[in-house]
Formats: sequence, structure tokens, C-alpha cells
Amino acid sequence: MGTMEQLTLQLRETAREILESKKAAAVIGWEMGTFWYSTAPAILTRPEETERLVWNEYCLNNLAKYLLDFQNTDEKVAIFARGCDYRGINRLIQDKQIDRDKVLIIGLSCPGMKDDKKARELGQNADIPLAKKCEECTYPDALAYDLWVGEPKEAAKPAKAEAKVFPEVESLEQMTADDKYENFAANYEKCLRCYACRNVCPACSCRECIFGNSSKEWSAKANNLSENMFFALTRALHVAGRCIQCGECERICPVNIPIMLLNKKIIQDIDHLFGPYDAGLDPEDKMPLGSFEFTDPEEFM
Amino acid sequence: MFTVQESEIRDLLNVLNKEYKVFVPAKVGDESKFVPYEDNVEFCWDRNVLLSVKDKFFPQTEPLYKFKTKRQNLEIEPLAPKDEPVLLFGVRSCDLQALNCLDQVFLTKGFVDEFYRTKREQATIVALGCNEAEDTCFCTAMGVDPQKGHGADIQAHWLQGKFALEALTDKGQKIIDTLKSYLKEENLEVPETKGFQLQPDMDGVPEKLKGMFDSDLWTEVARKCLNCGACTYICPTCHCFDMSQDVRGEEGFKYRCWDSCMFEEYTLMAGGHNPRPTKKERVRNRFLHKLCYFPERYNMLLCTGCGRCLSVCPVNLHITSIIDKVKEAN
Amino acid sequence: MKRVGVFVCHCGTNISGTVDCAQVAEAAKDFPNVEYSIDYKYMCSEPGQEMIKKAIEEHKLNRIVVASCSPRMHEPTFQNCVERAGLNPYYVEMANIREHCSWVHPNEKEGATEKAIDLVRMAVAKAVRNQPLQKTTIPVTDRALVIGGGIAGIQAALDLANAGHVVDIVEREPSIGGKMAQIDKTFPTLDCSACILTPKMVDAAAHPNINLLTYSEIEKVDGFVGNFDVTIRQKARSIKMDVCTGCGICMEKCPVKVDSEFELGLAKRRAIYTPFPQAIPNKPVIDREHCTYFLRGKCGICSKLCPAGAVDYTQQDELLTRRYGAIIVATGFELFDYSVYGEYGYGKYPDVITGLQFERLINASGPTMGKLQRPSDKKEPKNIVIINCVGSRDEAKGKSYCSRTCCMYSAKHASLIRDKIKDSNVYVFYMDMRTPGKGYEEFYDRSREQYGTQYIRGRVSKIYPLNDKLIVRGEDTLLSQPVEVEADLVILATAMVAQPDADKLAQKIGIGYDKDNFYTEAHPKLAPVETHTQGVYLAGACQGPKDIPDSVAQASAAAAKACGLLSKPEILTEPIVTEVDEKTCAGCGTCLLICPYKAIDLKTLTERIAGEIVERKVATVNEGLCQGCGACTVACRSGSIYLKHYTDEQILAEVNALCL
Amino acid sequence: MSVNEALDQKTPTENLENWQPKILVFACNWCTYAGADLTGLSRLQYPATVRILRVPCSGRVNPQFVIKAFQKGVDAVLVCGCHPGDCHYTTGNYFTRRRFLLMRRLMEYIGMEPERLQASWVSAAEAQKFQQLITEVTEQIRALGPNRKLRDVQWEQWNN
Repeated sequence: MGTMEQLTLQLRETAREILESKKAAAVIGWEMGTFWYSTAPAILTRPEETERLVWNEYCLNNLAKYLLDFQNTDEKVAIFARGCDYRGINRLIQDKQIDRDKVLIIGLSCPGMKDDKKARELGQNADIPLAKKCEECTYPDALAYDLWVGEPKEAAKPAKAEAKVFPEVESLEQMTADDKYENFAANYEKCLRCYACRNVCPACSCRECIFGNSSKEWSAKANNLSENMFFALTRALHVAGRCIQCGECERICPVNIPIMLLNKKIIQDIDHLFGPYDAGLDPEDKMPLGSFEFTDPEEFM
Repeated sequence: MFTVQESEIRDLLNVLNKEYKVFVPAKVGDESKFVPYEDNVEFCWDRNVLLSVKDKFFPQTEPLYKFKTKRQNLEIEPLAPKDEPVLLFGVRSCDLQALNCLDQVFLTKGFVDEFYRTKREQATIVALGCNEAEDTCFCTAMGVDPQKGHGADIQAHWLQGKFALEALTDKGQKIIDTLKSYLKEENLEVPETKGFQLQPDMDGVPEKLKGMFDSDLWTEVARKCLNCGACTYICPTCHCFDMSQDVRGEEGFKYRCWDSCMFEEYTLMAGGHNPRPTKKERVRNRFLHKLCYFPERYNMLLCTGCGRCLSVCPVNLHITSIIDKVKEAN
Repeated sequence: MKRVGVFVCHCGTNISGTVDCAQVAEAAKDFPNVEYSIDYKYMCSEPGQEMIKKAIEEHKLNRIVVASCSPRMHEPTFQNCVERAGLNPYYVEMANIREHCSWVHPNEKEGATEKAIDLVRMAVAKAVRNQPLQKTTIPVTDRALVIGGGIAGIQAALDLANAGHVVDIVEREPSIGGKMAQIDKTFPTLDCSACILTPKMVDAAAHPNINLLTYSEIEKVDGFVGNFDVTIRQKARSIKMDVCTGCGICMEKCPVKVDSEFELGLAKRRAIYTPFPQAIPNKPVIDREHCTYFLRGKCGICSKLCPAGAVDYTQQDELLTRRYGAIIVATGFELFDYSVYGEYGYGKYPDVITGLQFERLINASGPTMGKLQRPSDKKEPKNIVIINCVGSRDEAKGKSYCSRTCCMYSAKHASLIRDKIKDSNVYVFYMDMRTPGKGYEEFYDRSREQYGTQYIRGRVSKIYPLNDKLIVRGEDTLLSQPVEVEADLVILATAMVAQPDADKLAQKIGIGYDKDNFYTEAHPKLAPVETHTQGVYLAGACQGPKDIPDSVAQASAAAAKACGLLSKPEILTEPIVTEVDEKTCAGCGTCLLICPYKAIDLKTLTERIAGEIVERKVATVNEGLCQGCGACTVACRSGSIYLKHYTDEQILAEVNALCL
Repeated sequence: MSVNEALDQKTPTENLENWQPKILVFACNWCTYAGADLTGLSRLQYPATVRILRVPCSGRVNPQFVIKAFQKGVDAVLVCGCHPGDCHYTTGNYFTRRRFLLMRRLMEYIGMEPERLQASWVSAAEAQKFQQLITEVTEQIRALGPNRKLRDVQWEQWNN
């Protein structure tokens, strides 16, 4: 697509200018991967490296969490941000892991990325569908930015506040208890406990996770169905009210577990119980589980 | 060489299933792995399975012994390994070479791991040649012959709708003898495996790596790594493990479970010191172990080019590009 | 090495009646780390505690599990016992095998014993993981707050002030005095209520250590024992207190007449008023809801006429925040709203009045200057009926409890009427005459023999008007025959209930209240004037219906307790507070959002990580403010903030022990 | 260990005839624990299937304890605390309410029968309510039978 090639050049130009003028110590973007359908996050520190930057239909990785590697430097860091990266950045600001004035956000209008696994199967000239997370995307563009690459667009506004409903969650809810459990157990029977879903997630910002820490007696290192389910449910609870629906956990899971089914259920319940809430839009707003209302629904009288 | 029609492979496997517990490569949902053979199994012949046979010999979680403490005295009850003759049908050359690597670790240099050894001896392996490589495959670059499985009892090929079997050991020969009624003696020409997109040049890389401990290649390369354990848990040659116990009151089981050098806790010392504190050290360690330390100790690469880590790595940190970068580095 | 001692109590037969204590002790022997296990008749007794001390020395025990009653009752007892034996008190764990086991499963002996064993196993698992905790000290502000200026509040304030402590009394009404100020005579001595109360009111007003904050309410209570930061709303009186001389001219000339709350609707008061003549402070207040100046901006007579120029319409409510070491709640009671009773006329008959209204009618400074007359036609009543237990002891429409004082003040009313109107007939309908106090029975006898009150044992079924009389129909159960009285006046002895906003105040202070909104004492026998919130004490009817002698006694008890607290510059606090593991804390600040006491803050930590000097934010807990609720520990995903004595590991150990 | 093994596996330790439901109650020290004490003081009876675990506030109950309890073989978990507004720590139970409104729906969503995780406000004065609550929950769980979901069966597997 013409414009994406042009944008790539603009991207590189912007990045080079930033690094040369020392406006930021590093620029975070995407570069080509090993195959035509794969890109990789690129964390560049030298101007000449910016030639590696690319903007195509497979820039799938969420870049926000790489800002955590720059917590100890006091220089600025520039980052290319689609809607999901922007929400990831706000997530980390809300958890006080980075501060806004140390991040130089370069906004990009995201057309929605293609599914790299399907691309590998179908080949280069087939018609490749959008990635699942991009199909359901509600915020393709960053809501606020310092720079913008491509034709300027007025910043996207937060969506109309109404409680979200996810069809796959609804259909799962109709099943009988045993079927639901069978489905849930079948998914987490496969889990390898490689923790890729945790390490990619911008809502998981702990210094030391209870799952990587045998001194905490929460979980055993054994890989069995029960421990895997405890990990899955606990992580879902930990990112409750924090998940920005970037879908990365589900996308990169080596054994393709539909992790978002749990997160979407909690997002849907939060919207219906405590009022519509989109994580990562504004670091100042109250986290659903970090606050309460006297008028919260009452079921335990 | 003896052949059997692909359509009759199920009967052949049923015969074998009487004597051995037969595992076959199968598609299970979006993944593929070795599963016990049943009639409704959906075979996966066209490409290598995602989850290798590693966990058949070195399970992710394996109880080693049961213990009971009563005040000061301690009773230990070793757990007898289940003796269950197993037949793995359709193991690819890269996975067999990986098994060979595991053999070095678990069976040689004076350390014999009983649990691993019994499973290894009880296993009969039917290797399967690859007709076509996937885009992530690069076994030839790592010195592996896709058409000849190392240490297999029978070498099979999937050609023209038939399976050609060729005994490599007398155990293999005995099996072929028992299956005579299904087999037809004929010689098929084994084609060369085609479709390799990646050909990393390993020449001189292990020696060069010896001097590259302090190179800032590792800082550059490690920036994008998430430090998750996906590559290590999917890799057929990774063999690091940790010990833990499942305790109930004063009884418990001591078990072994996979661990990953990518996890921070892996090298966390008791006092809180961590010799590999950041992900740069961990990424460096992973590739040095595979391409330098292991060859130095067992003169054998700890990477067989199966390409699984290329397909699962979320950030495209591929060992092939590392090898290329090492070659380029001055 | 953890060496646990298990002590199973029989509690006489309270526990051993259902739970096989020997079997529990036997089973405990082979729990992990249990070195010694015994059962005994009374663990909390002297010999019982002695047994624990001896066992600690003999078997070198360093964890103690007592399976007996509720820890809410005897945890301090066993903690002190263990402390005397040289062991940290927090090595004690209790298994509640009485209230939660033997008393509730009398017919399931086998199940109860098995449950007791489970509970002991859980307690042992927790005890093994308990850490020694040291009590810390927090400063105590030497100032007390008394909420409520009735007799109980005044008495408590006087005792505290005389003990040398500064006291603030916060009273909602324009004057202190409370309900007692409305009463004419008091039983059993029949001496005049004002003669007992007003001197105390004057003492309270004059006492250098006592500040009166009348016409004020509690807005907010923060902090904790020794350091209660209380915000008090001083409602605008529209009068400059320091200038006003209390001459009363404004009260005469004010054109507005409204029902006087103090006179319970039997008389009027002006918009600018003092509730009653002996009010303290004896300075008026402008009722802004009815004063024409505030309603329509006209009039202003009182400010024109005031010789001292004390009237100031511009005054606004003031919020005052002060720190107190102790709080005594003495907010008193309210009368039951008898309009729910159709049989007594739904409160619509003017000549059916409450006991308190009768007190006003018969009171010399009351609306009728003490002349008893019917509110309807001002005539002197001849036949008077008093009905007891109106709203009390009535599950259906009233309160389930007995209000303790009605029998006595009905007898008092009967005696006063018979004494004032010689030829009057006084009938008292009662269910049971309850005269529990000293001289109470004799007082009741006198009202019957000497004053000739006619006591009818039975309920009144109906009252209905007939020309100017009230026909009172009831039944005399002793003679088992119906009774009908043509009454001129009916006095209802209505129940004592909690103040309508009692629950709101309790929630502000953080103290418990029961189903009738009376405040809950820590323990009826062990701690009758304390609450579960350390530093908050109770006095008077707000804790439950009681008469003046009991209220005064309780007020002095509460004052004594408060003195115990205020007399020390600092006190020991529960060390069950949270702590932060700075190594794993990421400084995300989620715990700050949760803490109701603002006890957590973020501080900057400088340390070397991988060779670099790095500054990062971590959470830090102010041990004084933290009350140990633990809500923050759940919000902390990495478990970096943990609650000592209730850590994740300790609770998980109990859960795991449950399922061994 | 396949999924149906987890499902159709009879409770390894107890057979079904004399099976007694094992119910864990998290009771907050100021209200429900005191309410349970009052139930005892008033000699009100309820089945001996319940084990009460004392916590300072219902706000201290981590939903992860609930999952752990089911892993270890508890048949039902009850989280009890003060009525909103009564909390001794003023706001503890408001957070409990939000956490367990979500947790109950999540557990039902993964297939846990809703009766197995319940929450209820029981004040220090509501002895009757506590008795009725425990009796009711016990009947519900007796009807449902032992819980096998989320159960950690590794111990039993390694044993035989």
C-alpha cells in the first residue's frame, strides 16, 4: 500500500531527527522480522539505526511495556503509538511505573494489522484477514500525542460510555456448568506456564511476580491442570480493571489459549456492575477495583 | 525397504499398539503433539509437531520420591518408574538429534539419570524423514540430515502415499518382521528435502562466541526480549529443571519440573544476589549455552534447527539472526 | 524448631458436653510440630494458666494453641499468661470449639469432635507460622470528647475534668441537660429533677477544664485511639455569645410562635429562644427555619431591640477540627413513636399523652406552671389511666426488649397525681411490675398503699372518645373480667428507643450497634462501658434503656476508663499492622487508594541495582495510623504489603490444614 | 491427566455415602465472627459442616484464597463481613463487595456452581441469620455433592 511505504520513510525521518537532536535517548518502533509476515519491536539508540524502522500491516507487537526498561534513565524516550500502545502507556503511568513527561508519544493512525499466523499458512498473495485483536479494536489511534506521523487527524475521542458486551463471552455464559468447566479446563490443560502472557502484558507491572517467586506460597512450580487454572484465574483477577484489551496475551501464547475470554468476561462485568470503564484512556481516572461507590449493586444483604 | 499404503497405516499401528504404547504425531486443536494412538486421531504427517517428544522422556513435572518426616527421622520411598514399553512413531530428525543432546546430559559423564534412562530404554523410535521443510526449519545448517534420524530403530519415509520403513537396529528389524504381512518389499527413491528458506552459516561460530562475552551485540539483541519462557519450554533440547515439593502435613513428594534460564528467579541466589540480573545476561546465556558452552562440553551443538523457537518467539528474537550477527561481528 | 503445645479446654461441661476433648487432645498429638497436647477442665482458670506456664518450661514450647472459647473473649487472657511465661504473646492461637462448635452442634457429638479436631489443626498450622510481634507505642492526646450533654455526658465530663483532663462536650441542642431537664421529679426519692441536674450543669459550664460546644454536631471522626481527629460542626446561633447578656428581651418581642420541642408540643416558643429557663448556656438561638428574617428577609426586631447588639444574622456554621485521646458517647435515647398503635388512637387524641409530656404538664416551669390539666380543654382531670409497656416487650409493632424505667416512672406519675389531686382516681394497666433497684419495690408499694393507685394487671385493648371522656377498655387478668374506665387523661409509658440517627453517628465513629441501634458494648460483663473501637466508651441510654442512677454510674465508669487512657502520655498498640517488602514493591500506589486511614505513603528509595545507583518509589506504612484491616494486602498483586499476624502464608496454612 | 478424568473422578478420599460437605467460612472479626459467637451464646444449632476462619476484615479476604480452597478440596466457600457502613475499618467491605461481585461471576463463568462461592453480610447481632445462612448453604452443597472442579489431584495421582 503506497501510503504505508511513504509513512515508513516519514517514520524513519522523524526517528532520525529525534535521535540526532537528542530530543530522546531512544526510539521504540517496529523493524522487519525474519519472514515477510513478521516484524519485531525495535529499540533504537543511534540515528543510523533508524533505517531499520518499518510500518506495514504486520506491526502487531504492543510497544508500551518496553518503556519499563528506561525507568532508571532520566532522559526522554520516544515511542510510536497506535491506539493500543497509547493505552498501554497510560496503564504504566497509572501504575506510576513511568511518568508522562519522560515519554515522547509519536501518534500513528492504525489501519488494523493482519494475522501473522494466517499469513504464514495462506502465503504472500492470499487475502489475509485482520488479526482478531484488531477486528475488535475500539481505539485505533492514540488519544493524545506529542508528534504525529501521516496526515494529521484530530485526536480520537473516548467512545460513548456504554457497557460493552462480547458475543463469545455471552455464548460461553449460556453453557451448562460442566460444559463451561470442561471448556475452561481443556484450555488450561495445555498451558506450559512459560509466562509469555504475563511478560507482554502492560497491566502486569510488578517488580517480582508471585508466580516467579517460590518464597510466596501461592503457587507450586508443578505444571498440572489445577495450578494452571490458579495461574489463569489469579492473573485475570490481577489485571481486572487494568486490561486494555490489546489482545497480545492471546496472540503470543505458544499453545493458543484464548486468554482474553477471561479478561473480556471481567471487563463486561465491570462495565455492567460499576459503570462503563475503558482501561488506559486516562491515568487519572479511578481504577474500578481501587475505588468503590456506596451505591454499588448489593447482592450479599 | 518395506512399504505400506498410507490407508493401511492404522492397521499397522493397531498391531504395534498391542505390544507397545504407540504415540503418533497428531493435530489437537491449533497445536500438534504426540498423543497415544487411537482410531479417531487426526495425523500430522506433513510437518513437525509443535510440542516435541522431549516431555515423553523428560516430563515437565515428574515426582522423584515420596518422603515422610516424623519428628527427627525421615523415611524416603523412591517411586519406581512405570515400565511401559513405548513406541514413538514419526519422530523427525531434528527431534531425534535433540534426544541425542539430552542423552549427553542425562546419561554421560558419570551422571546417569535413572528416570530418563528407563524411559529411554523402554522407547522404540520410528523416525520419519521430512519431504518438505517449513519456513522456520534450518536443521541442515546445524548438521542434521532431515532424511536420517539419529538413534532411531526404524527409519520411515512418507512417499507417494506410502510409508517406507527401513530397519536401522535389530530391534527395528524384529518389528518389521512381525509386520511382514502388511509390508511389501520395494525400494523407493528418497528425495532430497526441499524448501529450506534459512541457511545460517555455523562455520566458526562456536569458537568466535568464546570471545564475545562482553560484546554489546547482546545488549542490542536483548532489548526486545520479553524474558518469557516460551522459547525454552518449546525447545526440544532445553533441559534445565528445578526441584520442588508437594507437602501435605508431614508427608510429601519431591518432584522435578522444567525451569527456564529466562526467568529471573532461575539464578537468584539465597542472599538475594543474582549473577544474571537483567535480561541481557539471560539472553546472552541462552545463546552461548546453545552455540558455545554445550559444544565445548559435549562437542555437539545444542540447537538442531527445528525452528520451533522461531515460530513461538513473540518478538522475533531468532537464533538464526543471532548466528548471522555473530558471523558479521568483528 | 517450632514446638507447639495444644491445650484443649472442657470449659466445665460447656465444651466437653458435646466435644470429646480427650480425643481432640489425642488427635492433636500427631499434628506436625506438636510436642505436647493435653485437655483440662478450665484452661482460663489459675491452675489452667499455671499448667500452660509449666508446660512451656518443661517441653520448651514456643507455640501455644488453646482450644476453648472465642478469642474475642479470652485471647488477651492467654496472651498475657504466655507473656508471663516469657513467650511472645503473638505465638498464641486459639481454636473456638465452644461458641463455634460445642454450643451449636449439641446433637452431633461425632461431627462436633471431628470439627474441633479440624479447628485445632488449623490453629496449629497458623501458630507454627506466627512471628513474634512487639507492641509499639503511640502518643495520647490528653483531651477527651463527650458526645451528648445529657446527665450521662455531664457526669462523665465532670469526672474527667476533676481528674485534671480537658473535656469538650458536644451537644446538639442549644443547651445541655438532655431529657432529664424535661423531667419534674425523679424516683425513688421524688426529689426534683432540676435540683439534681442544674447544679451539675452549672458546674460543667463553670469548670475550667470543660468546654461546652452546644448547638453543635459531629461531622467526621478520623484517626484512632489517642489521636481521634474529630471535625465538629458548630451550627450558627446567630447570636454573639460573648456579647449577649441573656436578658431575654428579644425572646419576648419576637412575633413568631412555633411548637416548642422542649415542651413536646404542649407550648409555643419564639423563633429566637432558649429551650427552657434554666438552659446552659442561657443564651438564645435563632431558629432559621421559622425566623421571618431568614425566610423572607423582613422583621429583624430582635437585633433592633437587643441592648447589647448581640444578634448577628450573618453568622455561618463553623467547622472545628480537634484532636482527642478518648471519646465518650452519651447521646441518650428517644421515645418510641406510639402512633403505630391504632388501639391508642394513632396519637390523634389530644388527651392521650406520653410520660414525658406528663412530666412537662406537672412541672412547675412547664407550660401549665405545674397545674395538671387536660391538653384538650384545660380542665383538671379526675380519672387518669396510665398504660405501661407501650412499645416495649412487643415483637409485633414495637420493641422486643423491656425499657426498664417505665414501671417506676408510672408509679411516680401515679403518686404525683394522687398527691396533687386528692380526689383523683389513677389506674395503672401493667403486665408485670418491674422494680429492680434499691428502694424501688418500696416506692411501688407506697404508690399503691399510701397514694391509693389502682393497679390493674392486663392490657388495654381500646381507647375511644365519648363526648369529652376517653373510654379505656381493657381486661383485668387477675379477676379475669373486662374493665372499662371513663378517663379524662391517658398517659402512655412509651418505650425508650435509640436516637433516630444513632446508626449514622456509629458509622462516623466506627463503633458497632445492635438490631435496635443501641450501641454495642465490648462485652456485657467484661467490658460494659467500652466499645470494640479502642478509646471510644459508652455511657447512658445510648447503650440501652436505663434509668438515671444507672446512667450516672455508667458515666462515671466510662470517665474512669477514659482517665485510665488519658493519664498515660502514650499507650501500647496492637502490632497487627502492615509492613512493606521494599525489594518487591513496585511503588504502583494501588494500596494508597484502598487505605481508609491514609496510613500508606510513597517514599523514594535509593539503591544500587546491577551496579547503578537508582532511585525508585516504594510504599511505606505509618504504623500508628494503620489499624490492620488488611484490605491493602489484597489489592497488592505482588504481595509486597502484608499484614503481620494475618499474612497470606498464615491464612493459606489454615486453608491447607483444613483439607489435610 | 485429561479433562474428563478431572470431572468424573470421584472424590478420592471420601466415598459418597457418608460424605460431609466441607465448607470454609471467612468471617470478619468484628461482625460475622461475633455474630457466630452470638449464635453459640444463644445455643442456635446448625450443621457441623462449617469451619470458620477469622480475618480482621472481609476486605482481607483475597479471592485467591477461594481458588486455593477449592484446589485443596473444600466444597464451598462463604465470605462474610459487616453490612456496608458498619465496617469497623469504615470502607473494608465496600472493596469486598466489588471484589466478590466480580469473583462470583468469574467462578460461575468457568463452570463452578454458583452455590459454592457465596458472600453475605452478617452483623454481630444477627445470630439467627448466621444460623439460617449456614443451614441453607449446607443443604445446597449436600444437594450438589462434593466439588471436583479446580481440584488439585496431583497428590492422589502420584500416590497410586
